[in-house]
Amino acid sequence: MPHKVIDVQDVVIRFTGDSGDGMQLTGSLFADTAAFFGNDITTFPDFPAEIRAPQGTLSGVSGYQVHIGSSAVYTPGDYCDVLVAMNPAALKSNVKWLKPNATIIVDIDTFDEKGLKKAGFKTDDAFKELKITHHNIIAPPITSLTAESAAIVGLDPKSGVRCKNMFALGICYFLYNMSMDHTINFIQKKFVKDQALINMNLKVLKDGYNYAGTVEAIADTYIVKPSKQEPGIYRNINGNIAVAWGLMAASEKSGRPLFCGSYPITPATAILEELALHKDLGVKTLQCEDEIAGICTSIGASYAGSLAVTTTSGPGLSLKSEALGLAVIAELPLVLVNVQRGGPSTGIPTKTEQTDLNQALYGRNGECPVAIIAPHSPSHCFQAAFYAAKHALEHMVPVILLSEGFLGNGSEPWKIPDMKDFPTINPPLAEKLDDNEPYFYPFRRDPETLVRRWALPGTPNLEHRVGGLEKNHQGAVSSDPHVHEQMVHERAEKIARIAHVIPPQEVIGEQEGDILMVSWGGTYGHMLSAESQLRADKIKVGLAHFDYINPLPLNTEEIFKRFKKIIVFELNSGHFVNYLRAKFPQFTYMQYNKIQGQPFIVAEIVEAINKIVT
Amino acid sequence: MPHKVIDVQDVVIRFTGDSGDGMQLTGSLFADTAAFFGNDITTFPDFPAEIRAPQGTLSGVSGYQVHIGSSAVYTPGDYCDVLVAMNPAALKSNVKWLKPNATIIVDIDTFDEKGLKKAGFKTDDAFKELKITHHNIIAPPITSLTAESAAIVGLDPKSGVRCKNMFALGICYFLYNMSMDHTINFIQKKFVKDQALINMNLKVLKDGYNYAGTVEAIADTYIVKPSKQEPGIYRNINGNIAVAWGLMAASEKSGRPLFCGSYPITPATAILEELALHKDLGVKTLQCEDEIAGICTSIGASYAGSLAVTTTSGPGLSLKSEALGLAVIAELPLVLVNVQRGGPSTGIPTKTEQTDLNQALYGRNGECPVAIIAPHSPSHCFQAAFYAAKHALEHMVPVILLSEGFLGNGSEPWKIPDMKDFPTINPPLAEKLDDNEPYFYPFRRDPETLVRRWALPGTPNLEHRVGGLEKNHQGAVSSDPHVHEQMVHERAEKIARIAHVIPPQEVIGEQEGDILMVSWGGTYGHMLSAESQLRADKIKVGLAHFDYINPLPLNTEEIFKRFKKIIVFELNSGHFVNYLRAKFPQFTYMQYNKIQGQPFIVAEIVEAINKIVT
Amino acid sequence: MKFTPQDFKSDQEVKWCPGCGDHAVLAAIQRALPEISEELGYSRERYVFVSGIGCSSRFPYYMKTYGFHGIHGRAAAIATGMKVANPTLSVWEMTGDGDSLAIGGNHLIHAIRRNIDINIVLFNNRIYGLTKGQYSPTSQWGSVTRTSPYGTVEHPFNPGALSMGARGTFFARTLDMELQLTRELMIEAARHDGTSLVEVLQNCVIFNDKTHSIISNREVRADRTIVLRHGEPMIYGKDKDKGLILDGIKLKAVTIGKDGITKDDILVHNAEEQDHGVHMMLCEMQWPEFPVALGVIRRVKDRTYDDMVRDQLTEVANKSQIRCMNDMLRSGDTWVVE
Amino acid sequence: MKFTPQDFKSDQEVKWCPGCGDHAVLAAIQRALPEISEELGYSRERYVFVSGIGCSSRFPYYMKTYGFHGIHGRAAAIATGMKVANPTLSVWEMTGDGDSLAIGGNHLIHAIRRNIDINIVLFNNRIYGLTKGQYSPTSQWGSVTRTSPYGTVEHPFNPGALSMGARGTFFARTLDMELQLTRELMIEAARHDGTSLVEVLQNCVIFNDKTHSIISNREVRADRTIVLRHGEPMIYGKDKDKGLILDGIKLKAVTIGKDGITKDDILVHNAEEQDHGVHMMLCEMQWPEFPVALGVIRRVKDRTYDDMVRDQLTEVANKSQIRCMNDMLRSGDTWVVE
Ligand SMILES: Cc1ncc(C[n+]2csc(CCOP(=O)(O)OP(=O)(O)O)c2C)c(N)n1
Ligand SMILES: Cc1ncc(C[n+]2csc(CCOP(=O)(O)OP(=O)(O)O)c2C)c(N)n1
Ligand code: SF4
Ligand code: SF4
Ligand SMILES: [Mg+2]
Ligand SMILES: [Mg+2]
Repeated sequence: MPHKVIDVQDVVIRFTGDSGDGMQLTGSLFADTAAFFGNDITTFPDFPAEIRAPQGTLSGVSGYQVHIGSSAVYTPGDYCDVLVAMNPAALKSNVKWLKPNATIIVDIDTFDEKGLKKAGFKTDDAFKELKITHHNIIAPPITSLTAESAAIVGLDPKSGVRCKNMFALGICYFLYNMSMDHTINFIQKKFVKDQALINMNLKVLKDGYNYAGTVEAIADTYIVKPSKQEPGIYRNINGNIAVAWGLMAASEKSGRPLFCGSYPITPATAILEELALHKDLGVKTLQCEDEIAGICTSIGASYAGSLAVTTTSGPGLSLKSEALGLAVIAELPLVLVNVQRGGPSTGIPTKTEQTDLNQALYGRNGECPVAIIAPHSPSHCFQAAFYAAKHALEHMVPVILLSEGFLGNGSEPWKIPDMKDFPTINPPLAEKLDDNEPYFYPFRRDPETLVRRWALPGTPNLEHRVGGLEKNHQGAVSSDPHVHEQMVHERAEKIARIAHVIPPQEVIGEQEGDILMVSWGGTYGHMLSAESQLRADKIKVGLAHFDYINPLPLNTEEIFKRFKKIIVFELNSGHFVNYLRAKFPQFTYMQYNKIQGQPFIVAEIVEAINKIVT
Repeated sequence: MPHKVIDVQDVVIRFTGDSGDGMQLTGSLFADTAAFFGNDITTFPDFPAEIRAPQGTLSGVSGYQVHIGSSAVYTPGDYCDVLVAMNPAALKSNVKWLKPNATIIVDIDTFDEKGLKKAGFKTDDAFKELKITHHNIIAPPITSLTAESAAIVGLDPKSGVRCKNMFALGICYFLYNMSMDHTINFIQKKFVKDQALINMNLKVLKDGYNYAGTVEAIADTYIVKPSKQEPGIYRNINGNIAVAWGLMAASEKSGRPLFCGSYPITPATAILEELALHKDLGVKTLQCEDEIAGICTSIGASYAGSLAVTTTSGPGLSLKSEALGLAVIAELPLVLVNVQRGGPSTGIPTKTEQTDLNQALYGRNGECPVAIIAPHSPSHCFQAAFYAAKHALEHMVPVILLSEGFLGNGSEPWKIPDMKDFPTINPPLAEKLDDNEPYFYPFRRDPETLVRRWALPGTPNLEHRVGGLEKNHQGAVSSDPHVHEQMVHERAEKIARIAHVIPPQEVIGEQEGDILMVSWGGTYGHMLSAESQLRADKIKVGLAHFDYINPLPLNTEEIFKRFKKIIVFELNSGHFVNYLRAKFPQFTYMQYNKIQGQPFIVAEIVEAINKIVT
Repeated sequence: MKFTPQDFKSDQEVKWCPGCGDHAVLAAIQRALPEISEELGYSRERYVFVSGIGCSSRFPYYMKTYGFHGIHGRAAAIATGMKVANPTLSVWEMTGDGDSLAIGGNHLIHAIRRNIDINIVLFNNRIYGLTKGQYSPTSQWGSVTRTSPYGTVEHPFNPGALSMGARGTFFARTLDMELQLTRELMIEAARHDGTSLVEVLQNCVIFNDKTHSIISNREVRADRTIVLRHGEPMIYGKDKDKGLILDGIKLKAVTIGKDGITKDDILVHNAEEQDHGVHMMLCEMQWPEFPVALGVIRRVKDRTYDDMVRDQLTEVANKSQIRCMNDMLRSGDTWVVE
Repeated sequence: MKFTPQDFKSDQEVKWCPGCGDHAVLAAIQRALPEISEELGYSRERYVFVSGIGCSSRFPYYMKTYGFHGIHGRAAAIATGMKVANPTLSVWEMTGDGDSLAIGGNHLIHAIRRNIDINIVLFNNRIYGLTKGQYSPTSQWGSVTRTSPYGTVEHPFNPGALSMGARGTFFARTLDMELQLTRELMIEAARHDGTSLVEVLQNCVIFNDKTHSIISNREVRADRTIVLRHGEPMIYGKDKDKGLILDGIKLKAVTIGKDGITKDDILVHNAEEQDHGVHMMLCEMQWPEFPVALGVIRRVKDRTYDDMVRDQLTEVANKSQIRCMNDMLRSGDTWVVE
């Protein structure tokens, strides 16, 4: 009986299994295939803090969610249409993410006594215990089938069984009428030195595909048509890689060599790892003894003339606070990338949150403002990083690029830009001694931007000293009350004036009216989806999603004036809304906050607005 | 001709000279004498960052201002009635603090060509250059007179001349009809091993006194009558010592031994130094390798059952941010004393500011609230420290005691309390395993206060683990979204509930009406003086000066409702006012800010209010 | 009360990767503790296990003792505070090569310098495990890792040498799979008054598999390592025919019976020598020139910080008149208003 | 261009206390720089002086070169970043015993381990000067200071020993008043490729006066210190009659002509010995058992971090096809939408 092929708008698939089951790879192969085919995609890996917790236990479950669509998709999806669960623990911990009529794919071999017990089931019917009734369940004995195949290709069962994720992947490809070419290619490249492994992987992949073709549980298959996309060359990109590349692009456009002093920390490490690869483009990375050395080597490199960068996450941002103050008072360009994770303290390191905004805004001793930019999607990280570097270099300030684990690990297709479409970056390099100055005055400012000049060691006659003590424009240490007051003012005003070179804030949806939804950073996709859904429901709202946190765009106040109610959505206790209360106290703000280490669900945003409307 | 003796209400004397001239000692001897006599006093040392900058230069000038009164004095005084300037540089850098008809005492010997040049004078008439015309000038050749005396007592001139500050002090005692007994006593004790030095100091002191009796410039002398003070035993105390003692008092009242892990930093070092003296009361101090170790050793000591304290200033607070988060999530008692100084970065370390409030409130990654208490006067530091420790111990939270250089170094008379008038402190010590618990659940909470219990290592059967990862009530690591949300909420709410045990906020002056002045911390004296002056000028205002920053007193909102205008005064860019905007956005706030590394001047507060009124 | 290893196992599931060297260390320590408790008279509630962050730093969760899983690099400071606050505790610091030598390097050398009486177990897998495979301060020159795709260009620390440089009083080294030796060294560490540093050469199967196998492989281990014991000659090898001798002012590995070398030429290990020079050389021995030294390399008696703090407290208190706050507040310069 | 010391003096008033040992070091460095410039062909704009916080850390303000007065303890990290970013700079770190051994200890040992080519001058006055007299990690046991009113109870670091423990390639020691020796050592430090650590035993007249005078007093200096020179016998003393010999595996101070000791018994200093053991012993020599070692104690050739980073960059670039961002962005897995 040939299956019916049904067109669907979009589909959410969640791959879950043991940390050793290769779910991250499986998910990304699926995502790549969809992207190559022309679907829009968004992905969201969700893994535990342990490297390999005991097999089969709840704490060892690793997940990867892919949302593919025939038109733009902005989030990895609230709930899933298909759940791949390679063992009982994976099923148990992911059942909460199922849509009402979702398809479930399990390896039934793992649902034996031992497996059920490890996952904490009390009976031998996991499905019943979890109250799974309305779902389609595809339950091949994947482990034993794979073991058999291993024997066929002549591989030992142990290595063979490692390929069982391919079986599940094959089923998924069949289910969505997708081509296996990309995955086949990948396998052939990856195992180029081991033909047996190539054979094995390909066999299991195809076995899965064929199995799906025969099993009764699959009544229909689906197709997600390609989305209409602008012509161009595309690639999948995650936020961490995009940050690395954006910084490299800024280095090219500024002529300043890229230096990154850093210390590994989840979920920011991948930026350092990516930068370390690009020595061919002159990128220098220095893995330091700690975060403080990370920022301090970068400050040194900045003084010496590099585009200096330091990357970290929450606890590391805390550690860098003192030195960040040094960059502020020395007025040196620096990009500090902070990929937020669940806090406080070590917190929940592999989960996402927006709870470092307060720290970014206020977390330093003394009057110590820094510029802050927040990317809003994985691919936007490229642009955000580029502009963070541009502003840092051109305004001689540290800029915090405030990313999120959700963005850093998440991926989406990206139309590769041409570097000629990006502006050049012009740092205010000092080349020679000013006329009439006996020596170089490091803190003499451009009257319009208040930016000081950057005199690089090695330049004759511009010898000068900077440092953490308050100084006057000539660069001499001063504790004069008025010098201090003026310098405090100028350092803040210099950042405020960056507002003159950033784009005005856009409003999506209604341009004026009753309700303005406000948000920032990685919640963009969810906010956007909520806005469309509300629009579909005939509820009119505007959405102002901020990329620029400090300074805010110049038209912010004017936008706020056009709405009766302003409601600020954040994955924290209300950092941005309180910042707005300080900046524009004339408005009344409502707020919606979630602090669960998880992204928003579109439905909860919609509901929050519905509550206000009714 | 006998001098006329005139009664004066209060007088401000400013002792200034080279860092090596002993001005800090001179000033405090004068202050002590006045205090012993029964005057109320407030003092303010104002010294440079250098230890001994080249003699005679502007950067080497050190100052000490004393305000004495026959009724309560709350500030060290805006401007001075008498300026002692031991050299031309001291005169030059302090002329801005003179009252219109002030008396100036100088050592005219130092106004020679060399001295004038070092201080950057261009002519040989320093007074004319500084446009000093209306002032009484007393200008004995102190250096040469002292050198002569040295010869008489048989001391080499070099050691002898070191006593010249005593000459100026003698003049001051004469001028204000004060007894020299206290100073004589002090000298005899201090140099007990060197009779020649005793003789020398006493001789020079009396020489100064006698000189004043004969010199024409002194037409009249003054007397500041003793102020009416409550009966009791008094002593002079500065804020840093008071903090140390307040903590020791809390240790006694809680039965928890005091442990201080710290790292020296201006202007907080004196707290560590003072604590190090009191080994007889069981105080353990550990001077660590850095501020991070300072707080981490304290966290370890707290876990082990001590009243744990760490002391620092701005840059150190920044460094402690990560570990402070650990104390928050582990829910351990800890007092972090931060004595604020001018920032950002190293900034202007010997000057005062209130610019670390933002850092105290928000400077940590993740949702990471801490309690914050700010002392308002040198002697109030005792009580503030005591209660900071009490709340920390009883509520199992870190508390930041946010002091200021102005308070730490400043001093005032203090009526010594009796320890029996202080409450006992009852930390929630766990003594045995709860019934029905298989093991100790470290994060089980008191339903009313949300406080967890403190199980000390060494207690049988209460073995348990704490740490920086999110945990559930049982103490198991958890990344469950709802556990996280609940714990985030409970950690914040636990602090909020401290509001139930703190005193309601008082309002000074008008209890309702047009204008409420709001302030916090070390500006208290200036605000209070401004309030009295405004009252004298028939301008009616209320003053709400906050000691409790987080949580705020429960009646805060109610107070704000009673006034039409609220104006918040701070020595920063507006940290507290923005905090209030976040907490009570329903009110409109005005603000008055000063960031000069200097305390307020009463006159500027009065003027700010006058501007609003008219 | 007599304990068994079981008494030190917490109810928490052990979450290290199957095959990780950490499991063996956990087992060795759980076996050592009953013995230590018996010998030193410690009850279970006196033990505190403190750690930083890293795979190895999860250790405290698996012990049924008091425990503190701290923040990255700060375990030594936290442990120091505990021990000074309550010197009767038996404080154990569990730390990784990243935790204690990268971010925590300073606290480590200061703990050692102060000779605070804590026991430090350094799990040296020459990699950052928890963050998935970046190089650490002990990674060998040229290591290809996630952050050094073209190989590292920096010299690794030798934890033993660093401890000598910081004036350490106790240093020992073991291999994760040498459960018995590890157990023994833990007992030695517990006995020692002062900072005991035990380096465990540990395997990370996932990110740095076989990093130590050039010396630790069963077949070669006896020839490429030497277990030093105080007072015994420095002899090693499968056939006990290899040894160390003095060559001028340096050490030299020799074969007994070759080149006229006899047993008497072999150096006798003096773990109690005050001078750090020789211990330094022993710590630095590297295969193939030398066997890698295991066992207790240095163990010298010295005053401990916690004892001295306590003694000073008592001494000052004994001399003082002041017994309570009321006394103190009224001492010194005061005056009376009536 | 030929420089004079004057060319390295900034217009800023020198604000150290009269009599502070820092003045002499400033003078010695200002005298060394013209020579270094000549020998190594450096122009003035290539020098950068970097410091932390402390009295000694005010140094950069007094030099007419590029300079960075950093934050407390972080000078080594700042200097490392500068040198890696621009290896053509001549980077000098000026630091105190508190700055580099208390808060900055970790950055110091890591700089040394990496062998980054910077010159570190450590002003060791065994006290925190700028904060007015608290003990430091080099304060001698029992020191009475503002934070140790009853005496310290901790062992001081020996900066030389610590540097050996961190696998240092260059360590030298001098006295503040030995202007000529200091000058000479600065030149040696500049010549050395890799991290050069020069410890200056410096006097703080205000808070720790005479801390070194037991060995540095003019009358006893020759007998209580030894200036080591590579390749020369370790002889010292006013009358050049004292020396060091080998005693088993340890050093011993002897008098030539006594107990049958002749000149030939005296050890010859080998600063270029790879092994750290002997240099460690030399660093640790303390009066009265030994003379305190001055001069270049260790100077061994090794790869420097900054060179290796640069070389790796070139090597990788030479092998790569990718020349610019547009190339890079289009490499790897991409697809085309038409
Ligand atoms: C302040 C801070 N920086 C970085 C991290 C990330 N981090 C956690 S563990 C670790 C290194 C672990 O290596 P190691 O100490 O060798 O332990 P292992 O996992 O190898 O046992 C790092 C970099 C962190 N948690 N906190
Ligand atoms: C983060 C931080 N902690 C503490 C201080 C205070 N502080 C400044 S210098 C110093 C110690 C100085 O001692 P040392 O490095 O020996 O220099 P010296 O003054 O003796 O030359 C300290 C503790 C600071 N400025 N910053
Ligand atoms: S990643 Fe390595 S060190 Fe960590 S648990 Fe696994 S094997 Fe052990
Ligand atoms: S305090 Fe000491 S170290 Fe500092 S400048 Fe004065 S003498 Fe030198
Ligand atoms: Mg490791
Ligand atoms: Mg010092």
